Parts: sequence; C-alpha cells; structure tokens
Amino acid sequence: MMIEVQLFAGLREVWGGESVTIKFCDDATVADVLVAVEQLLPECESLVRLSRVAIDQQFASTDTPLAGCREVALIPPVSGG
Amino acid sequence: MMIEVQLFAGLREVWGGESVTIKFCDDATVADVLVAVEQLLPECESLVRLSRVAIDQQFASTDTPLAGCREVALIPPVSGG
Amino acid sequence: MIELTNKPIDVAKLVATAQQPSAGAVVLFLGITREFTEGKQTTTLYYEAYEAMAHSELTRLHDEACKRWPLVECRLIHRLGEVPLTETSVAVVASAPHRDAAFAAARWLIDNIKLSVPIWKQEHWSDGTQEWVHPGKKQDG
Amino acid sequence: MIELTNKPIDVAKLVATAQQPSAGAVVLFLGITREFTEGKQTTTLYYEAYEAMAHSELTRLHDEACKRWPLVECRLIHRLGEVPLTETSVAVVASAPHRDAAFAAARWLIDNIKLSVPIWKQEHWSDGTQEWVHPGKKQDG
Repeated sequence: MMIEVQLFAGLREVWGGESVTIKFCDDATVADVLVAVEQLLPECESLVRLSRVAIDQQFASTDTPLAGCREVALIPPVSGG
Repeated sequence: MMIEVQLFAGLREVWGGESVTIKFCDDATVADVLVAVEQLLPECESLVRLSRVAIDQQFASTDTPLAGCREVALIPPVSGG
Repeated sequence: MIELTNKPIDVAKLVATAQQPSAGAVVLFLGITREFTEGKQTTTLYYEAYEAMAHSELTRLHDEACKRWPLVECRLIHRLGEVPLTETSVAVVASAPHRDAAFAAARWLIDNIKLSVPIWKQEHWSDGTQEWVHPGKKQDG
Repeated sequence: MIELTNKPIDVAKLVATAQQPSAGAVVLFLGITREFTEGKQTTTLYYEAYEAMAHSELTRLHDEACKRWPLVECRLIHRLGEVPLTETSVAVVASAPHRDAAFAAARWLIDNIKLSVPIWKQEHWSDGTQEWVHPGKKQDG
C-alpha cells in the first residue's frame, strides 16, 4: 500500500517537500515508517530516531498497524512554547 | 516614657482610633507593648496574641528595647494579596 | 519596581514592562476579589495598609527575589481602598530568561507578600456585615 | 478555549476573560522571543505547526488540566508564523478560587505544551543563518 507521510520543520526542510509517499507491506507498522524515512533521508538519521509518529493526529506506539489509517505524520522533537 | 502605638484593621476598629499612647518604663521592650495593648483591649486578646510589633517599620523581636525608637506599630495577622 | 495605589491596576502595561529582549518567560500573578468564601458571599473588599512599612516590606521582598533568581524584570503592585468583585488587588510580574525562575519568583513573592506585608482586607458580606480578615484569628467574645 | 493564530496575542483581553467572580487567583504564563540563547543572537523566530494535531493536543491538555484542578477559566494560545523579539509566542492563563491550583495548572500546561504539541520554532540568527530547533538533536553530518 502507498502511504503519504507528512513531514515538518527540519525534516521538511531537508526533504524539500511537505510529505513523502512510501510503499509499505499491508502489515506494516509505525516502526516501518521510521525505518523507511531514515533510509530516505540518511542525513537526518539522528533526527528521525528522535521522532515520533502520529496516526490520525495522535501519537502512536511503534507496533500500531498502518492499514486503515487516514493520516500519517512524522513528528520530530517539538519546540513550541 | 510615653509611646504612641499605631493600630490597624481589626484593632483600630475596636479601639476606635489610629493609635494609642501608653506610658512605659524606660527599659520597656516589645513584649511590654503586647501586654499593655492586651490589657487595654481585653476583647481583642486573641488577636493581640497573634500580632507582631514593628519598630521603625521593621518587625522586631520581643526583647527589642523601646527606648530611642521613632515609630511603634502593632501588626495583627496580615491579609493582603 | 513596587507600588501602592488607589487606582485600578493596568495589567497590560505591567506585563509589557516585563517583555524585554533578554527574557524568554513572563509569569503574572493576580489576586482578584472573589465572590464566595466558604459559602459566604462577598459584595466588595476594602484594603488598608500601614503604608510606609508596606512599601519597605515590598521593596525588601522585591530585592530578595532579584537576588535569588536571575530576573529580567520584577514588579509588585498592591491596590488599596475598595477593590470590587473580579478586580485586581495584587499583581506580581516576573520575567526571566527561562520559565523556572519566573514561576519560582512569582510564587515566592505572592506567598511572602501574604505573610509579611502589613496590608489588611475588610470583607463586606452580602448580609450587610463587615469583617477585618486576620488569618489564624479565633472569634473573640 | 484554545487557539492557534497568526496575529499578535492580546494579553489584556486574555487575562480579563480569566477574571471571573468565582476566581481569586489568576496565573498568566507568556513565552516570548528572547534575543540571546547560549551566546548566539536571535533576529527573529518563526513557528510552524502541524495545525490539526496541534489543535487536538492543546484541547487534550486543556481538558486534562480542567480535570486535575478546579479551574474557573483556562485558555491556551499559540502564535504561528513570525514572532519578533519580545513578542508572545505562547500564552497560558489559568484562574481558580485559590492560587495553588492556578500556579500548578499554568506550570503543568506550559511544560506539557513543550513536550507534546506539534509546533516547531525556527531560529533566525544574527549571522544570517536559520535553524529548526529540535530538542535533543545532535548535529547531523
């Protein structure tokens, strides 16, 4: 399945776009998102390893399946406030 | 010596004036102020016992002598804020 | 800067003074006139001060806070006379490079103002009675 | 009430909403743009959000604070886009009958906003460089 992963801040800047569409197996999980983005953006390795994944606008644990989700986003460490 | 003791809030209200002038021995201390006001305003006994004395606008310990001080005030528990 | 005033406190102006380039955090505390206290209804409050000493105690607390924490700005204002419902009786503002100091200073200042500054409030209750508030006091007579 | 906005935050209005008859204490926290960070000079800051999720995280934190403490009013506002020096990027206001709850809620809210709300700041340094801030990040490459 093809999944569009939204990117923000430092990740968006390095990738040069607001999202990246990646092909995953049907039984892929959040952990696979992290691995895939790390391979895509090797210069952001340490930042991706610090990032969390949000599924449908909520932080998701690494074993959460991607199948059926509407919105996937990679959330690097936040600095609002 | 005659000392004018300033009164505030509940003590001022019961006494009906902003200060009371009391005669003290020359070696009197802050402790004597508390005793004298308690005798003068027996209906305020518990409030006087909770009060502190300020000498020249600073809280003073009970053994502080009155001789030479310019301003004496009885400070009942405060409730600003 | 410390101030005793009979006029309403201008909170916007007060906060603006704390917004300086070396600050990253501002904490403002307001004490305001509350309508209900332990089931009794307040109509309005009056504050009385031993003004000269209140001024020197506020200054002492201000200076002590500036020693304890790296504050960029610190201001204490207490209103005297009548303070109607929802209006501000006391305002404390502290700004600092980071929020730990701003929060700690504002909290320490209001706690100590309530312990040692010679200011008293008089409750005007909805039943028409008035009462000077002296924490810890048992009812006499 | 929570809000994400591109405009300057009206602090006076925000504080006024918290001054309600059942409150006795108001605590306001402002995060403002600081000029110096570890010796480096900031010219200005920009904030970017994952807006839909930031909105829902702020709402979650607001509701959780209202469960934990007896708040009379609680408002969270974060500004996005450019926030010049000394201006407010985030404002938290909490009012309660007594100050313990107002202080605790305001502190808990800003701590958690900084942990979990998907908003990022970009430093614009005085040397002309720009940098997205990601706490904990080592320099890559």
